[in-house]
Amino acid sequence: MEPWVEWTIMGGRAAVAWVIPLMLIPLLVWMERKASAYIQDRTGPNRAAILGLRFGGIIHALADVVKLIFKEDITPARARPFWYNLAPIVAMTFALLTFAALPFADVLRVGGHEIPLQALRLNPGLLWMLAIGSFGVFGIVFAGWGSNSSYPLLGGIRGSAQMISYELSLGLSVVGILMIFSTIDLNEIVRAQGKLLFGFLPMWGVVVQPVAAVIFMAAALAEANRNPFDLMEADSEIVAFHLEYSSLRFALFMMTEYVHITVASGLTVTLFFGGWQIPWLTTERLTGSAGDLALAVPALLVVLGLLVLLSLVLLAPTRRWHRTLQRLYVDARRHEAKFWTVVLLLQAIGALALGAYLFLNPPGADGLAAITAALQFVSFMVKVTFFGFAFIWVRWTLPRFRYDQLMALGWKGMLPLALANVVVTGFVLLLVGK
Amino acid sequence: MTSPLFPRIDAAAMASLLPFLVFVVGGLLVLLVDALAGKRRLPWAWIAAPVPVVALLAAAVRLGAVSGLTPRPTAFGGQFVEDAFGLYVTVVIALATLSAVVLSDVFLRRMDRYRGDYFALLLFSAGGMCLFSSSTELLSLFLGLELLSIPVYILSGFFRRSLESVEAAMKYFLLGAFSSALFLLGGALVYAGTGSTDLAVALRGGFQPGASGLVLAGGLLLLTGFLFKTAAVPFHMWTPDVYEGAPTAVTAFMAAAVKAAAFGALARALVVAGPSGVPTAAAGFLWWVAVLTMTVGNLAALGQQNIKRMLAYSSIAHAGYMMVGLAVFAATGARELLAAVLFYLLGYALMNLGAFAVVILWGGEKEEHLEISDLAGMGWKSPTAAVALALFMISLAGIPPTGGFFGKYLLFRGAVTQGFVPLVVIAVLNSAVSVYYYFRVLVALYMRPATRPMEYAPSVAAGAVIALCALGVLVLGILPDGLVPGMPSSLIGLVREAVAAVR
Amino acid sequence: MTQSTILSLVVFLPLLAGLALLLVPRQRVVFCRWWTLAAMTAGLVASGAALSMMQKGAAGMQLVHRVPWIPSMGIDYFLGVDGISIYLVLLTSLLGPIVVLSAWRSIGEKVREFHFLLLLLQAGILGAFLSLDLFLFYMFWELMLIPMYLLIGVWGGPRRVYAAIKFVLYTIVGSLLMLVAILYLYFAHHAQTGMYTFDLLRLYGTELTGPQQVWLFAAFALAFAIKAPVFPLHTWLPDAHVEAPTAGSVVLAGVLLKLGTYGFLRFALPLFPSAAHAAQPLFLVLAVIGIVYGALVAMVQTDIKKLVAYSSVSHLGYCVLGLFAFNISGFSGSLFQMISHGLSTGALFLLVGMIYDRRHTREIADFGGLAQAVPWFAATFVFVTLSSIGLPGLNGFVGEFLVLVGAFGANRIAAAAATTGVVLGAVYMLWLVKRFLFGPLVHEENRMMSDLNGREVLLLLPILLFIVYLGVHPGPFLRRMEPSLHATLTLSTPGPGRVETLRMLQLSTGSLRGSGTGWKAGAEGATAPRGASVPLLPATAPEFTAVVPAPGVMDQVLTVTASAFAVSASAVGNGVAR
Amino acid sequence: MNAILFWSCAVVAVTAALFVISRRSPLASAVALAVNMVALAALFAGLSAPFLFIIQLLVYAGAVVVFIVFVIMLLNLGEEETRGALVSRGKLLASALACCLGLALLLRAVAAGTPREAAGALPADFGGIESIGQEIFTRWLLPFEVTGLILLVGIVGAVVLAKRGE
Amino acid sequence: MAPVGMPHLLGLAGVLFFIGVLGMLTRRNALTVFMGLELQLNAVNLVLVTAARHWHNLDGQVLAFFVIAVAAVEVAVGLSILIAVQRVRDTVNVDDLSALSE
Repeated sequence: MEPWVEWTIMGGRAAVAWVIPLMLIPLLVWMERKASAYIQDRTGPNRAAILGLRFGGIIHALADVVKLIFKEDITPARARPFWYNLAPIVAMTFALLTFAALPFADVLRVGGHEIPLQALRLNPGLLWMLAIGSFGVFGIVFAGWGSNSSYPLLGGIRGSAQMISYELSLGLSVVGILMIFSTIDLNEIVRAQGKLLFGFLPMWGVVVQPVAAVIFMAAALAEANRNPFDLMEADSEIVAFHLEYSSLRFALFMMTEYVHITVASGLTVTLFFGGWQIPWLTTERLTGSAGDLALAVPALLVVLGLLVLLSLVLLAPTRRWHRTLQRLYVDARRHEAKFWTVVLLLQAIGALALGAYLFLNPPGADGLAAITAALQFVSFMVKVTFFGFAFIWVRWTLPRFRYDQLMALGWKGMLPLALANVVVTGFVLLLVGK
Repeated sequence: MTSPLFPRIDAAAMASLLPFLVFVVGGLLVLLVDALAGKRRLPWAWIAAPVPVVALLAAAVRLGAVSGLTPRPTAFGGQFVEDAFGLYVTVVIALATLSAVVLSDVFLRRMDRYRGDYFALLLFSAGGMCLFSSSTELLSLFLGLELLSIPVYILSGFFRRSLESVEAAMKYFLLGAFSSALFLLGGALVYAGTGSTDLAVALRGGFQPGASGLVLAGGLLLLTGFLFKTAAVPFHMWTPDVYEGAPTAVTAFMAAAVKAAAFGALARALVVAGPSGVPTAAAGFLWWVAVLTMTVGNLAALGQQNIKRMLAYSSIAHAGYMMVGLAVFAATGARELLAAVLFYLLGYALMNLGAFAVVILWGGEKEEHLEISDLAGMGWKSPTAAVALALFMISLAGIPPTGGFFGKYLLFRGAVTQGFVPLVVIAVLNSAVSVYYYFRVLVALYMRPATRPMEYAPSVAAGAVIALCALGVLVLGILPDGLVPGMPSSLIGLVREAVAAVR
Repeated sequence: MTQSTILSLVVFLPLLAGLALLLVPRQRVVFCRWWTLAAMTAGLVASGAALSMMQKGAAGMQLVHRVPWIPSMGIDYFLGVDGISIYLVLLTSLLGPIVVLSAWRSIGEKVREFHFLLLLLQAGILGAFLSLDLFLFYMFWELMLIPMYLLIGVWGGPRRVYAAIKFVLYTIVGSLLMLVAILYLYFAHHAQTGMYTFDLLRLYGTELTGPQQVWLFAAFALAFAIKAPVFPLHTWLPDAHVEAPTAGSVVLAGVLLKLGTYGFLRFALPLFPSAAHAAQPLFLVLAVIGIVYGALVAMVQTDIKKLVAYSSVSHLGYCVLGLFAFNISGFSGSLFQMISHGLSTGALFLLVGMIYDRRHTREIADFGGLAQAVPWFAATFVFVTLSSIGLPGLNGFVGEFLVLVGAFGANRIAAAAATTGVVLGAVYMLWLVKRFLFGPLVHEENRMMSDLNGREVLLLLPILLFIVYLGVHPGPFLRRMEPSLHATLTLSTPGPGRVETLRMLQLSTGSLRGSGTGWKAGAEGATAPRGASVPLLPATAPEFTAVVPAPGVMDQVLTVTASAFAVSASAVGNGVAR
Repeated sequence: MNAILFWSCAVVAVTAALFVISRRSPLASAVALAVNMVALAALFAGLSAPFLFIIQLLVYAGAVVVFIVFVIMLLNLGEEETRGALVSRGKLLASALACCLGLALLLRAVAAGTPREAAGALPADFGGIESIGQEIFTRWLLPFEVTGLILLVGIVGAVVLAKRGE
Repeated sequence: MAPVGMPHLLGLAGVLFFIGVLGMLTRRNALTVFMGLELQLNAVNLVLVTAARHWHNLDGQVLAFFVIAVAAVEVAVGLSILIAVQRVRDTVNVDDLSALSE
């Protein structure tokens, strides 16, 4: 391969790993607003529009950006400027770096080359995630410190203590996964999850390590400082570590939070929910290298068909909902169902069209590989988005812990549980004779 | 079941680790009971005390098992060597630990900080000492050193409300950690120079002509690390502060056990390095270390008013006497000197433990009375314990018929044989100086009117420790060869055999 | 070998009695006193028995008791006695009950402990005199230290702590260096014979080079010179004497100091004869300085006890002078002087103690005219003083005279200088008597003093008897010590005679067989059969039997010739005093 | 190893180390320490030690420095900055001299010659997690268990010393 | 550029180690002293990893692994002591700790 191609591919990988979490930010913000609105039975933002198009309120994200950029940028007089300015940058940088090790599709084999579809192809990728993830504390600490003000400092201490505490459970819960899959290469872990248990059940992490999955997700919530573990920015109780920030720096912190959500979802998906795996359809089967080439294209079609079906199933309640909205409200929400209908229909049509095209023009091996990768990417993104939504869902459902409850849960509940999980897993593995 | 995860653990290897395992498992059990007990106050010392006893028995049993055995049993690829030498040091450590546990019972109750984790830490530290003194491999040595030291750092600061205690912990920690860093750098350089982490391979081969300077530098740094733990001048600065500030029971443990382990390990390292492994420079260096250690310790002890501080300087001085043995050994390879050091270690441990036991017994409730003048008149108020303390002081001063005297006799005898007469003369003059400050305790005990009342009850347990130590000191001094001539279990025979066993 | 346990009895009787005393409740004060007195008396009887069991005229070691103790080091428990040590043992044992009696009233508190320490001290001293194993000797040598230290420090005068510490430090510096020397000797011996032993009689045979001898002798001599004390090392003595309680002073002056001179005689001189001879001028000079200096300083003292203490320095100077004369007169004079000094100075301290008990002062100025108030006391005091001065017919004279005769044989100038000490001694003692006992009775409180009571008479009486007996009839004593002294003299003289003497001595104790083996062969050493014939003087060695020709005649000659001299000296002294 | 990697890492590491010991603010020192550790981690990566590379990041930079930083915040050590945090000039000079001397001796020992590098190619998976794991769980099992104990001791110690209450 | 070998790496490690020592000697803030300590341990690790590469022998890397673990414990204990000191004395300045000086 030419060097420039190599460099380009490398750059592309990095760009994807960078762009995904960034692009998910507006989506997550929008979901947060809308979900909270629906959960609390209110409209949510929907006024911002471009040329009259409101896109279900998603334009508000853009408006926010504009607002935050043009707001006055204040640096408090007592702040320690170096740390104060460094904090948001550090926070965002490490959040983004963490994502770099996640595989968003299986290794792409085209033209005799192997292109790993992850920004950093690391053997100990999981450890990288943990290592860089723990750097995230710095951002909070610097912010609290740099602000040189009591409440941010308190928020910073609480936040860092919480993150240090839950990192343990997070790391330990992963150990079970490592023991079962015998690797810490993230891509290998995902590949291993393509196998079937008892011949029919995909061997996803959540299936073989249910306890670990629960612990991991809870710890991930805490690591991302999301409710019910959002003590450091618990606005109703104390003031957040980013109290003194405004404008773009504040925006960076907010964005970092959503990047954290993306990273946490990505890791949850990768470790426990099959990563880029499409259930029952391994890379080998999809690309035909498993020997049953005939299966590939029909399988693809099945998948696309399923997507359509999904869209239709989703459409049905939307219609009902639409009617309800029409009856109940006289505000802009009555138009939202229309938007959703359009989105889902477009999805279905696109999928069908692609399926038809592929049926008519069967792709070569390379093409098949590319399509496989694309499908896996979609699968990954769907899962990540779902777990991103789950984070938001949890936030607006559960009440917040008290600080001592939080610490007690971390040290006395989750940590022993995670340890016990490791021990039990070890015994089971010995018994199974693996 | 042969699992690939556990390839090299067999019964023999585990048996050779027995005393170590007893300490460590005992510590874990104590910790477990502590965790399960919650806020309940259990008799921790009596829960912990069986552990050193069992370790002592285990060491004795193994001592019988390994005596005369060739090749020496080693476990874990030679990282752990089980031989009479290590087991002998283990016996000393176990005795010291047992005494420390019993004394802590009295002490912590009085100071109202009676907790289970304290005893677990003591036992862990003892386990580390077993490892430290029975290893010839850099990594095990280092880990033994850390397992030995870290609990002691913590125990030094165990009275965390007391400024002296936490200050002692801080000083001990900083200097101790620095010394382990030096030790580690030394080990790393030796490894860099030879490619092996086994001391025997690395040092023996490393000093061949034409070998890399790395090994020499590394060896000296390793030595420095050892010297820190043995509190030898010029690496002694921490000793007085730490001894004074640490809880008295911990100080007793440090003075007896840590010193025994450190000297055991250093002696073993010197043997394993072999005569060719110790370059002339190092031997000369040790000569000066011995002289300085004795002299500085004794001279500084002269002016001390606090008895713990005085004993701290005295421990430096005694390290100097033992260093005489090691220096002569390093220069000549005469193992007789090592036997003398081993003998001395036991005697030294006994007299120090006894002395600290008396100090604890008289320390008082809640608040300790630790000035030498606080002992005034004790000779008449509490005659039995006073006689014991006087005996320990006489033994420390090296006056017959005590273990302290006979230990010194053995050391000097060995050094004179090897022609180190000037060194012995310096040591002897130092002993003479030391008489002054040890006898000041006698002055306080018997020749000054009492200044404070003794209203607290004596402790049977502490009394037993004192009695045993006193008996031991006397037996070592009067019958070092056993009651029956030629008895195989005579102590001198034992230490000689132990020293001969080191490979 | 027939072992004799009588010496062990002598040594351990006080020790066991002392330990038993610790079991007695401390309130039982009277019982403690009686118990100790009984033990001391029993010890005296045992010593007497030992004397009676000894073979007369034998030079070698007798009544040997030898048991392996630390065989791996060649250390034996090895006791033996000869004509030299038996008298010192007897002196010690004799002073034992006397000391107890002297403390009957004056020690009122911590009685049990006091008597325990007395017994311990007694055991240590006796052990040191009787040990023939250097290691054992060192043990006993150091063992004396602690009880003496405590006796001074606890029951002493106002500056007792200072004095006690000074005493200990002085002694220990010397003795530790001696330990090094002992070890060196031990190894030198091993290097020659391949045998590790501390057996004195074997070590005598060690051949050492000149410098080795000098250094080792220096180390031994330092220890003994401090103990004796020889002139520049004497400064601990006045302090210790003044601060010690009466009993302590008596033991100190009566016995403890003799360990120094005994050490020279038994160890330093015979072990290192060449070095000893080389050091002869030095020690002669020091001895003379000690004699004169002690006397001069004694003269200006205002404290009676201090005066007596300095007189000890002076008297011990004679002992050292006699030793370094290296002839038989010097040796026997020295040994005799040791014994007589023990008696007379002991008695002086007892008397001073009695007066102190009554008046609680020792300042000479506080007294005067006591002869009117306490005539019996005064008479005794004068008597003892005369003995101390060396009045012919009393014990002091014999020793001093023999020493001076010996010294003349060695170095006339030294002897002449030492003779001035005799004069000065008379001066300060008689001046003391004058100020102390005679003259007007200025202080009224002295008038009320009681005279000697029955107990005091009882304890002084034996001493006075011995003072007279030794003075009038020294022959038997001299005859008994002569052979051993002669053997020691031969050993102390470099030359061919050593070997034969040594062989004889070794035969007497079975030392030739060897006991300790040491490092390499501990087991063989432990199992080696030991034993030898009863120590007897071989009939083939007549030169050791009678050295002093016709002792009875000798006595008379001495008495007559010296009487005039002494009387004139006394006259001079009186003249100075007036 | 790669000269560019070495020299860049070396410059960063030494500069950061100098920052660590010269900054007045402990937080600045801590961050410099983290930088130093990352530079060393990069060197480890270049020295065929991928596992240590990641462990260095995870434990040192990720845990140790974070812990230090946390304590800085907990104790609120800001006020300490303003006071002279350095020792007297004389002691500074003496210490620097002593260190230079030590360093010179060490460098001399290094310069006196290093042994020849082992022959042959590096084994496959040298320094990878599997090879290190094999070593640790077979030959170095005892040290591994002891390390566990040491960690336990550390935990107990932290509770004993720093836990509030009682 | 000259080829980079063991001497360079050991030299770098030495420089770092002694910078750490200098920090320990000259700083009074206990935290900074700890950091000096960490610098030293890091330098040791560099030596170990270098030597492991040099001898084609994993022992050095294993050693470095354990050193990292132990260093973490040391930091934990050290900081706990620091916290204890600060609670009693309200300072982390090493030179201010003088209750035990003569």
